[in-house]
Amino acid sequence: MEEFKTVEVTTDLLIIGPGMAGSGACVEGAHWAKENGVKITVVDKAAMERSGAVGMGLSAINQYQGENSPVDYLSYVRQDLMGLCRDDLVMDISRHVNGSVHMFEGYGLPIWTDPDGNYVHEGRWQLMINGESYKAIVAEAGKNAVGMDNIIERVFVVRLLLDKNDKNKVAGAIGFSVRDPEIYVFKFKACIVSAGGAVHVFRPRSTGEGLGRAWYPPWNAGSSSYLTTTAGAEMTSQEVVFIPGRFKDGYGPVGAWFLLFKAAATSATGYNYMAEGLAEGGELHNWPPYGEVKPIPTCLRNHLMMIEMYHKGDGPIFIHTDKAIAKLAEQAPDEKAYKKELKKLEAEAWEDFLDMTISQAVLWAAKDVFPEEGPSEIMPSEPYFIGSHSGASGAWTSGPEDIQTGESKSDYFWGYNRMTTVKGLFAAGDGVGVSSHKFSSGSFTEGRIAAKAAVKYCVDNPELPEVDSAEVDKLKERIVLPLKHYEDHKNYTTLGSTDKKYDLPVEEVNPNYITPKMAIFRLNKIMDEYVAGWGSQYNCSAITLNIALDLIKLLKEDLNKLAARNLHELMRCWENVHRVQIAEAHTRHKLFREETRWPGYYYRSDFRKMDEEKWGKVFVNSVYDAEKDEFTMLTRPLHHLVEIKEVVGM
Amino acid sequence: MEEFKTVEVTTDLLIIGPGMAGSGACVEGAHWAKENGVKITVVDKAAMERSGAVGMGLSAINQYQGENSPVDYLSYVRQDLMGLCRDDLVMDISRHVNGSVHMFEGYGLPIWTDPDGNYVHEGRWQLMINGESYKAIVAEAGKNAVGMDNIIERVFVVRLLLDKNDKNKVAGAIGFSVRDPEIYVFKFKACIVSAGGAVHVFRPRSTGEGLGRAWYPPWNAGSSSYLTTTAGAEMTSQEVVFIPGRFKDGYGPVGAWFLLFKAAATSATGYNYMAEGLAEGGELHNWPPYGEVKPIPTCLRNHLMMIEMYHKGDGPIFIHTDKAIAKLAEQAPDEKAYKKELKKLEAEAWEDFLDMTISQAVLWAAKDVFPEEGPSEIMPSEPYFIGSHSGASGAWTSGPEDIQTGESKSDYFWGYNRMTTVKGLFAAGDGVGVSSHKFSSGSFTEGRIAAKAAVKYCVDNPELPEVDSAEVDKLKERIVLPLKHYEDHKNYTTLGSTDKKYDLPVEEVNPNYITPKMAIFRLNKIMDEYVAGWGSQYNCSAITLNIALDLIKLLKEDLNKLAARNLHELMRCWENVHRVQIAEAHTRHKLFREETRWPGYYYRSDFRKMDEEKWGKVFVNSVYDAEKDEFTMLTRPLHHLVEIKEVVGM
Amino acid sequence: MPSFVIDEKCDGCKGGDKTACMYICPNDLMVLDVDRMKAYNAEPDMCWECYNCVKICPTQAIEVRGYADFTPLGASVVPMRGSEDIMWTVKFRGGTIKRFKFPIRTTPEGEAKPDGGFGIGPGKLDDQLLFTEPASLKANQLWTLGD
Amino acid sequence: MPSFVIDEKCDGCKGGDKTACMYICPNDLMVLDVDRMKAYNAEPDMCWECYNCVKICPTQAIEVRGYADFTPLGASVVPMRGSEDIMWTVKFRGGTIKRFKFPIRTTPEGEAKPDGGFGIGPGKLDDQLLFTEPASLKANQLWTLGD
Ligand SMILES: Cc1cc2c(cc1C)N(S(=O)(=O)O)[C@@H]1C(=O)NC(=O)N=C1N2C[C@H](O)[C@H](O)[C@H](O)COP(=O)(O)OP(=O)(O)OC[C@H]1O[C@@H](n2cnc3c(N)ncnc32)[C@H](O)[C@@H]1O
Ligand SMILES: Cc1cc2c(cc1C)N(S(=O)(=O)O)[C@@H]1C(=O)NC(=O)N=C1N2C[C@H](O)[C@H](O)[C@H](O)COP(=O)(O)OP(=O)(O)OC[C@H]1O[C@@H](n2cnc3c(N)ncnc32)[C@H](O)[C@@H]1O
Ligand SMILES: Nc1ncnc2c1ncn2[C@@H]1O[C@H](COP(=O)(O)O)[C@@H](O)[C@H]1O
Ligand SMILES: Nc1ncnc2c1ncn2[C@@H]1O[C@H](COP(=O)(O)O)[C@@H](O)[C@H]1O
Ligand SMILES: Nc1ncnc2c1ncn2[C@@H]1O[C@H](COP(=O)(O)O)[C@@H](O)[C@H]1O
Ligand code: SF4
Ligand code: SF4
Ligand code: SF4
Ligand code: SF4
Ligand code: NA
Repeated sequence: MEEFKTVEVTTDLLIIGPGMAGSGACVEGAHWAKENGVKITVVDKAAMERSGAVGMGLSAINQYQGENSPVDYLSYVRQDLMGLCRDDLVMDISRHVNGSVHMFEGYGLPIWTDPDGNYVHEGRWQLMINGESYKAIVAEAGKNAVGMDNIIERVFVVRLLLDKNDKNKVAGAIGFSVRDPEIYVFKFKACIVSAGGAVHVFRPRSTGEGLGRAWYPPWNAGSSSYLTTTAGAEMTSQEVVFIPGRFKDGYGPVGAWFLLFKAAATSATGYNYMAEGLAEGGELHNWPPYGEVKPIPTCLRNHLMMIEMYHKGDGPIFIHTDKAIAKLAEQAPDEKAYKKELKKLEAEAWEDFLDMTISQAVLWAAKDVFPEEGPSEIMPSEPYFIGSHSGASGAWTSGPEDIQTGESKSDYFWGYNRMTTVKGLFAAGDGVGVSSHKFSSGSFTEGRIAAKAAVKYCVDNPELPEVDSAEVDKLKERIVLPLKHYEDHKNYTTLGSTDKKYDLPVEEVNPNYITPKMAIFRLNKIMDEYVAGWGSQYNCSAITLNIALDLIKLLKEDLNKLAARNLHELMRCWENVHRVQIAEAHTRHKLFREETRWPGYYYRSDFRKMDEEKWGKVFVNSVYDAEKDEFTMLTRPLHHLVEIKEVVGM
Repeated sequence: MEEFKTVEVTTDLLIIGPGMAGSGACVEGAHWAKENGVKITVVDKAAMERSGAVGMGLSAINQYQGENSPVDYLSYVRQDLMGLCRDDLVMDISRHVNGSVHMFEGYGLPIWTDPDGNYVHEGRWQLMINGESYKAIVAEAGKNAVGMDNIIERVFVVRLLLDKNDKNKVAGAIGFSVRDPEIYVFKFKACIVSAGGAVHVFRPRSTGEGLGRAWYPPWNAGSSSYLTTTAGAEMTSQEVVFIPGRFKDGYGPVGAWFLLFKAAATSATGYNYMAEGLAEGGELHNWPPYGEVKPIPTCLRNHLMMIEMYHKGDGPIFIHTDKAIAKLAEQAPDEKAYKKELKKLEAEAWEDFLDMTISQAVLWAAKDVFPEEGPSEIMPSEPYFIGSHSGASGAWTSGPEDIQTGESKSDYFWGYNRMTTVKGLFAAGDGVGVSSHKFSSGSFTEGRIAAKAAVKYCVDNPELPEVDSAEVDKLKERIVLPLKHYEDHKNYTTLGSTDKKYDLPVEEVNPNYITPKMAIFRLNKIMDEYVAGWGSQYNCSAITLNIALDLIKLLKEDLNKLAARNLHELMRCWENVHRVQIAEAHTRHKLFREETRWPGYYYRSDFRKMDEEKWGKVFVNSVYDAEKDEFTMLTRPLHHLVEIKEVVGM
Repeated sequence: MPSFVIDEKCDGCKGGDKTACMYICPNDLMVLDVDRMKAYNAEPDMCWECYNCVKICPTQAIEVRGYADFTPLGASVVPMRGSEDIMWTVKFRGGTIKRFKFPIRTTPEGEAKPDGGFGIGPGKLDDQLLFTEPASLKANQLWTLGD
Repeated sequence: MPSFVIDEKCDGCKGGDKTACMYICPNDLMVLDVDRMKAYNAEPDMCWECYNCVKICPTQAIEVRGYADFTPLGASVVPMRGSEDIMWTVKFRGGTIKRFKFPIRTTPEGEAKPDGGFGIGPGKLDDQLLFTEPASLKANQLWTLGD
């Protein structure tokens, strides 16, 4: 095994993960940092230009307020999350987000405009963009703000370090380079964790080469959650995954189809399950008050699909792209205009995929699918952890001081906006829970909010905390263990003992270790079968969740026997350690909340209904004690800061 | 690409696949062959000593008549298959099977006996054995009968050849060696196809290293069905798969647990679904008359599990091994006897797995499971094609002349017992449809029956048919195409162009070809999602089945682009071609039969009930025209040869 | 599926110490075989088909073949990314070809100003204003509870 | 999981032209690396864990590690197959060890007589009797419809 060198980086504020939120933190943080003599460093496991969930591009900005008030946005988010969101966080993002979007435009992002120069809306809150370079453009602004010298790429952050003298204060972080044998030790006053959500915790629907094709990118492995959780930060709503309904197999997004093109979806035999579900006596009225008005909450849209597929056996679900296009084009005044409109719509339909889910375009081409000629199948995906979209998992953070009531303030505010319950540890984007529906623009905005507060924290707390060097030494050894473990044991069997021309990730059989690929399969199978993955039609119960916890315990023990053949695989090992942590937290949260609140995301088959009385006014939170490897479950109260009179949806 | 040499083998009778049925054919055929100057040759893709489904061993002989009459056995089989079996075939095997079992004992197979020297029965029809070497012993008898000189191992038979002058007569077979670059061309008067059933047509529940762990062995790829189908033989009941309920993940068998140890299975919360299903008003009474008496048909046992798991959400299903063992041991007169009995039962429990599903023993050990201490999970598997067990797919063959009524004879008898509708083409074991529940002993017996008839056919038809040499040349080229295709294109991309130390089956990305591994994944996904695999809770409808047919069509086109890197992969390519054929036949059969007759094997969600009126008295058959690549669907009448007054079950 | 490298076209980025495809892949999949100076995708089943390597390769040596475990063969989707636009050529399995061109950015590469052109506002470290506000909001003031 | 070969123990079957493990594997998984004269399982994910290679290996060089994608590490199940019995050693993850011994056959290897000791009966090529019948049936005659 190669000798590892240690690289020490001392800074004031470390931004961990310059995706959308982290780029916002760069842009905003750099300004306040410069004004206040604070040093910012940024670390990314990949190249910032295309890292994170927006690496491929996006075709829409999903949060833009326009002329709407933050209360309107809140009405939409609260409804979508079946009542449970943090009003302060949601409205905080909402009031700032227009500014971020206008800045994107300034950076060079093409936002669609109509002949009058107004933004083209996909829906009430969504703007259409030519977003192929969305991340590259936004990252560029971030890079220009903090300067390339302060950005460290291809370093995977494994864990946070606590202050030797105050275990409730963050003091550093440790990681490794995936390019050179180097351990990175960061020392700082504050950090922002904006390392995205998690995918491949649950079994994806594909099995072979297509395993990497999930809706959410395979490179986001739950690091936000792992880093904050293992530092002891209180986490919230880890049970609230996001399950998008997507074009089958390619996971092409549906937003533009439903909102812009106004396509209808039906069961296989043509039942318009959304319209019927909303109609008097329809299924949605079993989920009052959230199901009863438009827009139908995301989980309930899934729920309606699942009823058709699983209960009625009337799958697959079709999205009628052909009819939608025909209806729009029909509005053209004459044949020539009609043809032109058709061409335009066709290009828009393809761009929607080419900008953010190219695989779906590849699949259309490969199956000779022409969206204007026939429908396509849509399908609920496997569960993801993405607090910025229509899920709610993430850290429990302080909100803004001014958006509080007397009551809420003691529960939701502790000095620094978006600071977790650990001092100096901030979070943003997918890293923050129960402030969903921020999407790319809101995540960027939240990164900005967090960065400003973190700089203030650095100013208020000028002393550099002390990291525990014994702890660092222990972690250094632990981090490279998979490489050592491999070297120590590979000669035991015939295959591992031979130098191969290509250092290919071929599965080896060795009784002494487990490869990261097998570890992820093992996790996926547990989660799918016992924790309500697609393979169990999103059903679980206390019995299955407890079986999962038993199996996760064994898996966690075996993670000590992970083997890495090179630095790339070392990253895969640690990604899986991160995934297993969020998997366990998620399982415990699901077990704790004894109701079914988000049907279509998961069902507790032993508690099939929403229980407003007992669970309608509380968040499920948890705190993890890394030393004892123990979770403490608790609830936090829901405070309504404003009364919603009408849901302003779409 | 290496030059291929052609090896020509001329014989009278070729036995294709010396598994249980083929070994029986060797033993019986050798006798009649010698008496009549007929030459027998045997070909196996593997080593006969451990080839086929019994390669690992078995712990029970599942068909032994003992003192029961063939009519009793028929009563059991007819009931288990929800009414649809060929009385003539079932009773034919039944009347001979005792003899085969006694011969096994003579060969050296240890059959358990009680202190009085009587066989120990697992259930009414099943005998307990020490079956680690079952196949080796039986194969030895077969080898000794025909002589090693007449046995060709490691040759994979790809396809049968028809008589140049009579397209309804078999004349030869073509295959290749998986050891040397050799094409084998067999010329003969008759052949027996006994090449087993099919697995990995549907998606297995595992995804990683454990993909090979199915209940049915990964090396049986549907060759029986492919060879007979593509020769134009009429096939029957290709819709009737077998889905065993098995110990979860390891696929350990349940027979001994249910019958010998008398274990009970319940839902997660303890509902005894079998007892309750049988009780007055229970679910089984919705499936009269088959559900109403014991033994509960295999599909209905699954159906009851599925209701608990999928409808009630009360999974997993537990088999209470601990309680079963305790109850048996309790019968001991004193403490000492109790302890001894417990030790004996423990050893028997482990032997059950160690004799035939060692993986389940490995899994128990790895999870620290002690069957005497707690329950285990059981689970319905993915669907398999195995006409010899509790499925019914296979060739439509002539029955015996003497077990017929006047009515049945014109439909069920055409001269030679177990001859298919193609002259000279015989089948046995998994190769023959609607004569289920023959298992290892019955398959061996059926091989004997077929061999005797085939020798008679050779005697009656002494002229060697003529194979079409143009056809042979075409097939020779086609067979090696995957190797050529690989060589022609591998240099296009970077990975394929480099010599690797190990010629490992690493997935390559090349736009010009598809590897066998990806082809199998593609097939598995189609079948699972649209043709009622576990991933769709065994549901399908005309809509999903038609989607599957569209996708299978594309897959079939792409099979022309399969790539093989070596002879081993060439076998994988052809195995998959074989699998795709049975997949398509199966899909068409399911589509044709518009009812749900075997709930627990599959559900037509658009026809949820059994339709005795329309489908209760017919077999669904099909004939494939290889030249046109077209299926013709038809029905054949069910004739009852005897009236069953009472089901003699267990 | 996943991305693949066309042997003849890849020049290993002329032996620079980091190749373009290795630089950009967000999932760290691309590896350079230094003996042959050819890149390859070392873990195709973790490829997202994000096309970043395809778009960045200076020699157009990388393409994508749809995930073979569920994508029929024969189609291709090929981008050509310029400084302002991207042009896509979609070749269907059946032979149909379609081309689409979309803008990608309105500013020259490298020139995204962090303030987006809105300048620095009146905010203080203690208040709720972000540094470009209220200008960037195109509103006079920032909303707060009670507004 | 699947079977694996212990490097130190495998002698490549002393260079014979066909190794025992390649000979026996029903799924054709075992391959000999002729440079090193060591065998390996070339396609572990198609291994059935049938243990045939394990049982046949003359040097006890092959073991099985339960499929890693669902089997926790640390256990082993090891057979020792003689001419009459097989002895199994089951090592649990938690350390418990259990041994079981079962008979495998009652005749010497190679000596299975096709007629099973029942001799040749009176059957004709035209009738329904199999060649050992009725003796092997331990009955006087073969059943037929109407009996
Ligand atoms: C995957 C995806 C996402 C979206 C969409 C389609 C698709 C296919 N759609 S649609 O659904 O509606 O179709 C969107 C859309 O059109 N419009 C929109 O506004 N948002 C959409 N999203 C949501 C947004 O993308 C999402 O809200 C934001 O990206 C969230 O931002 P953020 O929380 O910053 O996460 P990130 O993924 O951008 O960044 C993560 C960063 O962390 C790094 N990282 C991760 N782990 C690390 C570690 N251990 N060490 C060091 N670095 C480490 C990453 O490299 C990255 O820099
Ligand atoms: C897999 C399995 C099967 C069983 C069981 C447990 C398990 C885990 N159980 S329990 O469920 O109850 O647990 C049984 C049991 O205990 N008792 C019993 O009697 N039967 C059981 N079966 C069923 C029997 O095994 C089955 O009925 C018979 O084996 C059927 O015999 P046959 O139809 O001859 O198939 P085969 O698999 O034995 O032989 C196939 C042969 O064909 C060869 N072959 C295949 N394709 C070929 C090709 N293309 N070219 C050349 N050769 C080519 C094979 O190599 C082999 O020789
Ligand atoms: N049927 C729908 N009704 C209301 N909003 C939708 C619908 N489909 C998608 N959206 C919204 O459109 C945006 C993008 O959706 P998606 O493509 O599903 O991620 C998100 O804000 C979704 O909540
Ligand atoms: N619960 C049961 N009731 C009746 N027969 C069973 C039961 N379980 C298994 N069998 C029979 O036992 C034999 C072996 O079963 P299996 O292990 O399921 O393949 C077969 O003949 C089965 O039909
Ligand atoms: N089971 C297998 N899996 C992968 N490759 C194999 C297998 N069996 C043989 N091969 C390869 O096939 C080629 C020819 O094999 P052989 O003729 O058996 O030496 C060699 O390159 C072997 O490495
Ligand atoms: S970017 Fe293109 S040319 Fe450069 S190494 Fe990669 S594939 Fe080769
Ligand atoms: S397409 Fe994207 S994920 Fe795949 S290799 Fe290229 S850059 Fe990496
Ligand atoms: S049988 Fe054993 S000794 Fe012989 S080659 Fe195989 S592993 Fe090596
Ligand atoms: S255990 Fe069986 S399937 Fe696996 S390599 Fe050995 S012989 Fe082959
Ligand atoms: Na046994």
